[in-house]
Amino acid sequence: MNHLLSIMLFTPLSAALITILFLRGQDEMAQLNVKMLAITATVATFLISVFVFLEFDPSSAEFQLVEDERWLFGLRYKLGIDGISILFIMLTTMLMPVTVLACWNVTHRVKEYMAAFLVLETFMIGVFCSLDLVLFYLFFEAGLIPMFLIIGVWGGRDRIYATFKFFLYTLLGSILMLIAMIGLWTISGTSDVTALLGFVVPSSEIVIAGFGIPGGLQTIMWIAFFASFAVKLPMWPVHTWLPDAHVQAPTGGSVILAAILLKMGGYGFIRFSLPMFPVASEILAPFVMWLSVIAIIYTSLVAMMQEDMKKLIAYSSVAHMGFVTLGIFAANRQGIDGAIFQMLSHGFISAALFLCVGVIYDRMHTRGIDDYGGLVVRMPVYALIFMIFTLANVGLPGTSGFVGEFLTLAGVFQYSTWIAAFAATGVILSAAYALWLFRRVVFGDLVKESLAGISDMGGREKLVFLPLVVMVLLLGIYPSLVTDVIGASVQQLVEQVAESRMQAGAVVVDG
Amino acid sequence: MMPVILITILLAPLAGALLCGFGYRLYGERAALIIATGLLFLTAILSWIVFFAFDGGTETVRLFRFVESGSLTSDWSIRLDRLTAIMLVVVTTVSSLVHLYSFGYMHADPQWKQHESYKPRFFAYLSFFSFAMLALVTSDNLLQLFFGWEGVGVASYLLIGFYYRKPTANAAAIKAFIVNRIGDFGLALGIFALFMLTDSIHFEVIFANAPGLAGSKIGFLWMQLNAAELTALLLFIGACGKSAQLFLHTWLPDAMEGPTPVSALIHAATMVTAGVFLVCRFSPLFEFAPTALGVVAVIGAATAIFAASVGLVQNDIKRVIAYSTCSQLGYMFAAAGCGVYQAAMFHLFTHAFFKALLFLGAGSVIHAMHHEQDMRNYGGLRTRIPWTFWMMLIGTLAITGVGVPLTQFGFAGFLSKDAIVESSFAAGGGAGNFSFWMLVISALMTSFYSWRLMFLTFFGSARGDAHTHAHAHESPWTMLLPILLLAVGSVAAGVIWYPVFFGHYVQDWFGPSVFTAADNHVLEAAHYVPAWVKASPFIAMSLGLALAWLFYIRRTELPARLAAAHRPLYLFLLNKWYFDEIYEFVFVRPAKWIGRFLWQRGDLGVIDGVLHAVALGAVPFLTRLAGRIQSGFLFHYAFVMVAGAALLVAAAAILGGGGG
Amino acid sequence: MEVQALAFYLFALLVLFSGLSVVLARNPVHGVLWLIVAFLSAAGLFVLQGAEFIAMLMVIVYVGAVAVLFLFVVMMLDVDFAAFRAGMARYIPFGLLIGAVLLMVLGLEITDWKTSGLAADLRQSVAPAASETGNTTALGVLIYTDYVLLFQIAGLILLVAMIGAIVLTHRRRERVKRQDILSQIYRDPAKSVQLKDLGQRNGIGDD
Amino acid sequence: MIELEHYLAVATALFVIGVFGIFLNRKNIIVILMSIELMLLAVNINLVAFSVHLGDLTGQIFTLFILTVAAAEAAIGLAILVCFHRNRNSIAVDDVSVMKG
Amino acid sequence: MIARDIATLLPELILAGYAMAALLWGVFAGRFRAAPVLIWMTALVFAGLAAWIGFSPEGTRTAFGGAFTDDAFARFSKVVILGASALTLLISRDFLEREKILKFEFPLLAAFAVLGMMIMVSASDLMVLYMGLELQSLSLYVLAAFHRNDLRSTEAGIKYFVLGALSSGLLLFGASLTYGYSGTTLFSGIAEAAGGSTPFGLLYGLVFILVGLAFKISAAPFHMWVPDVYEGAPTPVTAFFSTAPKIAAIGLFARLLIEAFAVASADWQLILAILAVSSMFLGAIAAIGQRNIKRLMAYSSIAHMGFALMGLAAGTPDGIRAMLVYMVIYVVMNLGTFAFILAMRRDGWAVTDIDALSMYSRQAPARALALLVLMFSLAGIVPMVGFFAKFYVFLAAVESGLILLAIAGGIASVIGAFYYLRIVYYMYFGEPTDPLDNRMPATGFGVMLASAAIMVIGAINLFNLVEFADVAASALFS
Repeated sequence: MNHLLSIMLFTPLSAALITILFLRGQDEMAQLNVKMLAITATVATFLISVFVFLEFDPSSAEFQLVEDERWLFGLRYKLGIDGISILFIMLTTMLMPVTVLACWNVTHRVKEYMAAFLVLETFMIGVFCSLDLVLFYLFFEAGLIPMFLIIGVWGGRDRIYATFKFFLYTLLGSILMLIAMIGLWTISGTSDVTALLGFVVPSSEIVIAGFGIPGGLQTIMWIAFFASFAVKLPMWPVHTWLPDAHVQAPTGGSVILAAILLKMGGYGFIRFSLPMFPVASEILAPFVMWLSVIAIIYTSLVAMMQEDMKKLIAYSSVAHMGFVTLGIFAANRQGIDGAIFQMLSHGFISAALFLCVGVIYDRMHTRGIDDYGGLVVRMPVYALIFMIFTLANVGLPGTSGFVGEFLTLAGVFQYSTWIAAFAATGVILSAAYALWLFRRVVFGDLVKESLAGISDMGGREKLVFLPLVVMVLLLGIYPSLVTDVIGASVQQLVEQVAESRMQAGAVVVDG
Repeated sequence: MMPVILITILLAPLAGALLCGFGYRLYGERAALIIATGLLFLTAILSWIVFFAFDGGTETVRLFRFVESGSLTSDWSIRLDRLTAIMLVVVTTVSSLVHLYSFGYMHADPQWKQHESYKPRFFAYLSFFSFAMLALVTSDNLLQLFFGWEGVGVASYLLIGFYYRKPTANAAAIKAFIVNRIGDFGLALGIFALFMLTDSIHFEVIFANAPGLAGSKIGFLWMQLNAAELTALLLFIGACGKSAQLFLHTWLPDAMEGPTPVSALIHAATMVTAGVFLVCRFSPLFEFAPTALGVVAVIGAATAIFAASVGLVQNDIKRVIAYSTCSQLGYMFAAAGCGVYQAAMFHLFTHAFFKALLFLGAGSVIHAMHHEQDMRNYGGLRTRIPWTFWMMLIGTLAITGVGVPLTQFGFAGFLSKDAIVESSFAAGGGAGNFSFWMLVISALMTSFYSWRLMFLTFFGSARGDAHTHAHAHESPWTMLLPILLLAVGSVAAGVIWYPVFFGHYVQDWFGPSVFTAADNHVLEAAHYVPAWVKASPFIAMSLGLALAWLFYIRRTELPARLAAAHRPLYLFLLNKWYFDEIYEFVFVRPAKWIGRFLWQRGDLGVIDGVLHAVALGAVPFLTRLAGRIQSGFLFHYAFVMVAGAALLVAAAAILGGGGG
Repeated sequence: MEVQALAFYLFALLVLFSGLSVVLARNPVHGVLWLIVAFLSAAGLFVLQGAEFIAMLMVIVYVGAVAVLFLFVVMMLDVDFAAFRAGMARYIPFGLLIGAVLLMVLGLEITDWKTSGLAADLRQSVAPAASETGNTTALGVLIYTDYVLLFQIAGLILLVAMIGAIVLTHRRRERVKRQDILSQIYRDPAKSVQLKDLGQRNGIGDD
Repeated sequence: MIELEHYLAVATALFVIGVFGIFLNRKNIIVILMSIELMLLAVNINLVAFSVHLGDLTGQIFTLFILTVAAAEAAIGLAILVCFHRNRNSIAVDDVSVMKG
Repeated sequence: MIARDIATLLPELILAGYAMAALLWGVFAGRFRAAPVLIWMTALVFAGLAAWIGFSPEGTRTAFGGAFTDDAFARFSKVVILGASALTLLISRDFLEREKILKFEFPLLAAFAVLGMMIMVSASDLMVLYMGLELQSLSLYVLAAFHRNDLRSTEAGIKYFVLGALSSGLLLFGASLTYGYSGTTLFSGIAEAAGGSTPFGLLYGLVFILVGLAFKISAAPFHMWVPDVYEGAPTPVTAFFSTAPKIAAIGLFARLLIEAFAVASADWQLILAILAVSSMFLGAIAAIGQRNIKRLMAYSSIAHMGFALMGLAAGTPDGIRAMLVYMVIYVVMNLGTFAFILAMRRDGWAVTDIDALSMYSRQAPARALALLVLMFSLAGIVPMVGFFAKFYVFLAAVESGLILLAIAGGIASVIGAFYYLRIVYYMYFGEPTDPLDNRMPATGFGVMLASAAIMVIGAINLFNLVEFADVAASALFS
């Protein structure tokens, strides 16, 4: 048994501890030390994850590199990866150095800042590789603490409101999940995710206070899990924390929030809701679907009216996440492939968009769309990069944004044409708000006095965007990079779900 | 050999785009432009080679895997058949000529400041567009087609908005993209439907399944529809968007905000014809969807007449040509809708030449007039820019369809347009007859506005700024040469290729690339329509010419009088049937209003309102309540305790075990 | 029997009435006096039941010590009775409601009182027949044997009460002379008196 | 012999009076302390009654200790009260309300 | 016979003997001189006893005819009580000294209170229960009013005393009914007498006893004294209140319910559930408005007791185990937090305003971080140990079918998270104000850091606490 995953998991945490315990001072040298340590640690983590990736055998749907130790209360410290989780881990480890690099010019309490990010990285990786219910919950929820601090300490003007909203909102959602997890553990006798994937939660109808609940226990637990993941994702109508959090968070915080934290919700749906409660997922799929459709259209329309760049992108994130839930609950190969792809792609794109905002925010200290205009005149490189990601956000073929949406919708169409038709309108609306944003910020003539001296991106900034550009285009042109890795696992998932639904159906017929 | 050539054709423009767009800092602007143009000429030459060497079969070159998700698989690949070959020629020829033309046209553009280097960007966009267009036409599956489809859309977006300082250009670019997206929405749904029905997005598989689709139903939204009809219609929505057919046409005239070479390349010759190409490509499907075909024909014919009618009164030289494009595209769809895809392709082919010619000619005029585009400020330019005049004349002759009636001899437009008119008559039925009459009337209008353009521009006396007129000069050879070459095509293309597109070699020539159902005999029937039918376009053309001559040479005060007399009609036409206004009123403004409403009332009002009511209202209220109960007075405390005890005792007495 | 019943009702009514008076008395001194009455009547009830020792205790400890302590404190604190407000009207409805609920619920229990069938077997310290041993003796035996633990704890409780009372109320007053016996005993006469020679018209202070 | 229930009724009534005395009284704290004594008295009546009824001395022993504790309680209660009076110069119930919320 | 009884009671006897000896010494040595020594001595004695009890042989022994039990459960509780008390004394010294109330009676009263608690957790007889409770309570009444020249302190004393006496009265009333029904005061006897049913006598007895005990553990709606007393009492006393007595009371609670009233478990489950829910919500909601950190901790303790009651309500060995684990973790967290609160001073004056913490992270990053950890732990946020405490309780509740209770607990914990976060908010995001004094005594700092460290490191295996709690809990059910 090797401990590769643990090593990867705890590398950033160790770096954070070193930062907190041993690095002293506030002067420039000390700050540089902190930053160097942070970038070294994140890059090292990335390299380890590459190593993990190489060790990983994509042709098998099994969990690999499993580590299993006893833990508290009969819980287990169990780690492992399959085709679905490895890519999320890669996404995380890849974006962390980018984020750190993007935050190079932070000068306010650098030590704590970097430490918070490093701790956060450990938690994020943990979410994607833990194979124990409570261990998952631990990582899932623990990320709130560093994020709470990141928004609260380094955030914008209304950071307090935003960070409290973010924290409590998310916490409330997850508490219900926790109780459902406990219930799941109680009835199944195991908290091991691999074992639970084979466990059938009873789905016979139960009656509470005169109301029959189809899907019974599954439905109830599904709803509890849903509460958590939906808030995290976020789905309409529990999305309102996101715009606030994004707007107030510092650039790095927004990047991580959008790129990775949101993905935990989707990952949770794929890892827990769908396989463990297949019948409930089927029963409630229309509900999720309609919520997602509403999310797509609603938030796209709202995004169109935003005056704040980050808010606009935040709303667009909600809309894009709508596709993820659609794909997942379509529960067919294309849908889930598409959802995963969409999540990964959105990870890169939203990260890049927030970084784009960060670039000009650093210069002008405003996020108002109307405070800009005609940037292309003085910032051609920036304009190009922003353009690439805007188009990727729009879902232009050839960029990663397209593949996810396309596969998702292809999957959803098989589920319901109504949903697909409505969801597809989101593609039109996204073009509207994204291009509108781009036009107002970048195009036009540079007439504003304040912008006259604005300078184009420097070397560091270009370096930050480089991997993102590469990934967005690479995934757009050669998406098999992703689909090959997730293929086996998704296929197994789809088959499993279909089978359990069939069995449940058979039971109903028999009864 | 063929695969290498094909790959080169496909990738050379991309290489050109990248080398030009990113490399110009290394080796200078001029070198970059030459590289891009050179590569495009290379593809053009190779395309002609392919065009002539192609033997009619279907070849496919697979490059590498694109997407694989369960049964949804596709490759990056190049499919070569007759349709592709035709499109290759059209695209690369026009594109390479436009590249060349741009050397002159984009030189010292007044939109830009001295030090700004905009040309490499322009050329890169052009090359990128060519690449996307080629990817579209060479695709062997729907996904790659969609890639190209949207790729050309984005290239068009970039090029329309090329003058990024101009707010109108930006608005037009966004409009183009979004309207196209609406079309793409339909196309995408079509793709999904086809995938769901046939479990594949490969053309071959879909075509093989088409007869089956015709016999099956699919539940779509609230309807149970014939699968073939539905998918065909959805694809046609996509085609409408790209080809600016009625209801989705509004972007095309606005797209004239882009530099004129762009209009020539994208908004006349190539991209807008992608819709026609799509319908022809999917002829195996459309052939099993008679209703859909009818819709195609009706929409095509309606567009033809609508656009022509608007074109009658426009004053911007490019807009006139744009509406003309729109109208001509309507012809093509009408042809396809009548089941004569070959005629549609024919017109597509010839139209590419003469419409590009007209645009480039117009560009030359604009160039000469220092970017003045209003025809009311032209006049008498015949002598100042004679080359341009003559070339434009050829273009006008081609588009209006001048030729010898009842023979197969004439300018390119004559042959292809007549083919369409005849086909529509031959198709008969409601859609066919409607098309026929609409198209004939459109021919009249086409003639009128085309000649109006000629007369206003080149004849009469100089109007507008005298200074501009004084400095009007002939364009450089880089601009004239492409015009010249296109003029040759406009003159000869029809005559040369009539036999293969519409004549007796049709079946051999198109081979399997265009499918014609066993009961579809329109093409043969078209050859035997009555003579009056065959002559009708010519008559219409003559009438139009005469009217134009009357209005703009003979009695120049007539148009104004007429406009004053029928002011509502005039305004109706001038304002393009108020489509923009209606859309603004029906879609754009409500969308904005709803967006604001959802944001302010929905998100901030209701959702956050509820949250705040709980988090900032109910909880603090309870907190205050708890604080009030915690009054500090002992008797209250004791009271609460005793009350609690009493309640618990009561609860236990009522609910608890008791008894026993 | 008659007498017993009469005595019971007398004491019972008296205990309740005096209890009520304690609560309602406007003057706390009266309250304390009523409390004493209540204790005495309760003692009467105990005697009636044959619990003489408890009855005695009631009189000696409660009346003699506790009640007097109350009285003492009431007097000591010199409370201004006139200032007290009797504003209980607002809460009386609630209070009565709660009281009614309590009484009703408890009434259930009283009217339906049951003692466990096993209670007789479970008794820890069966009362000896009155003829055998007196109530006081029996209790005394039990306290020092079976319940010595409680007895000791009771001692500790009283100790704590003592410590508490002292730590809270004992004050070392300033400017008050306190007798220090040790220093009185160990007083050295030699150091107590100092003889000084005084010149004429000289004060002591010059020295 | 008087029935057990009679004693219980007296005790219960006295107990309720005591309880009322605590929360209906808005006069002074000493009355509250006395109410507490009443409650304990009620408990004692209960216990003695049970003790006699069962023929078991435990109840009386319990009473004994309750009496002891009550005395100690009274001492401490009064001591605290005296302290409070020194600080506040009042023993009105209304005045024991510096802390609230 | 008596020798064995004494042997069983030896720790208690030693503590009593020590207390009385110390009293004598203190009186002679002088009030203020003896105090510092006695604080250390008492803490040492506590620690020594804790170690002794902790390592004493396993098994169950009873004394005095079954009225006093020494089993694993009692030993577990005693160790925690003694340990917590010892630490409380240690962190209190500095505060008492600065407030000039460092009298030798303080450790003595604490010792008597602890003695009472030890008797409580061992009591298996209603009378012993009552006497132990009163020994503890009387000591605590005095401690609450210990700062006798302070109006708030004496007011706290009065409130605590009056309401405490009321609750004792209710408890005694219940005890009398129980005795009347079963003819005995021994827990085992009560259980036997009940014999499968709960007639009104026993039921009311149970309810009134529950009410009395609920007061001691400050469960709503019998919590009314808590905020005022916590605020008014000298801070060391508050720290003491919030730790050891709670364990004693809830230990007593558990033993009583399991050993005496197991038959009526359906009834008390209901009541405990009501108490738990109301405590959790009241604690969470009322704390939000607080600006005084001591009041805040008061409401926090109310909420925490709600969670502990949830474990108790489960009524299973798992539930008791969860409750014990919860209590221990709660005590450790509270000790750390109070170690900090005790050191909160500005210009030498003790302050309890939360605002005073504004931007504290700037001034003392290490302490701020430790407090942050403690706050998140108190809020029950992963990965702090506080979460596992809640988790375990939820687990027990769900296992015994109290799912709605668990859900209510979850929601309450989210509401509650808000006010803990608010402290973090002041420390990390607030506007700078007058800074607090930087001084913090070494013992306090040590306790705080250790507590915070335990909150983080404990996530690994909780220091095998669960196994100990398991032994303790199963002792109750044997």
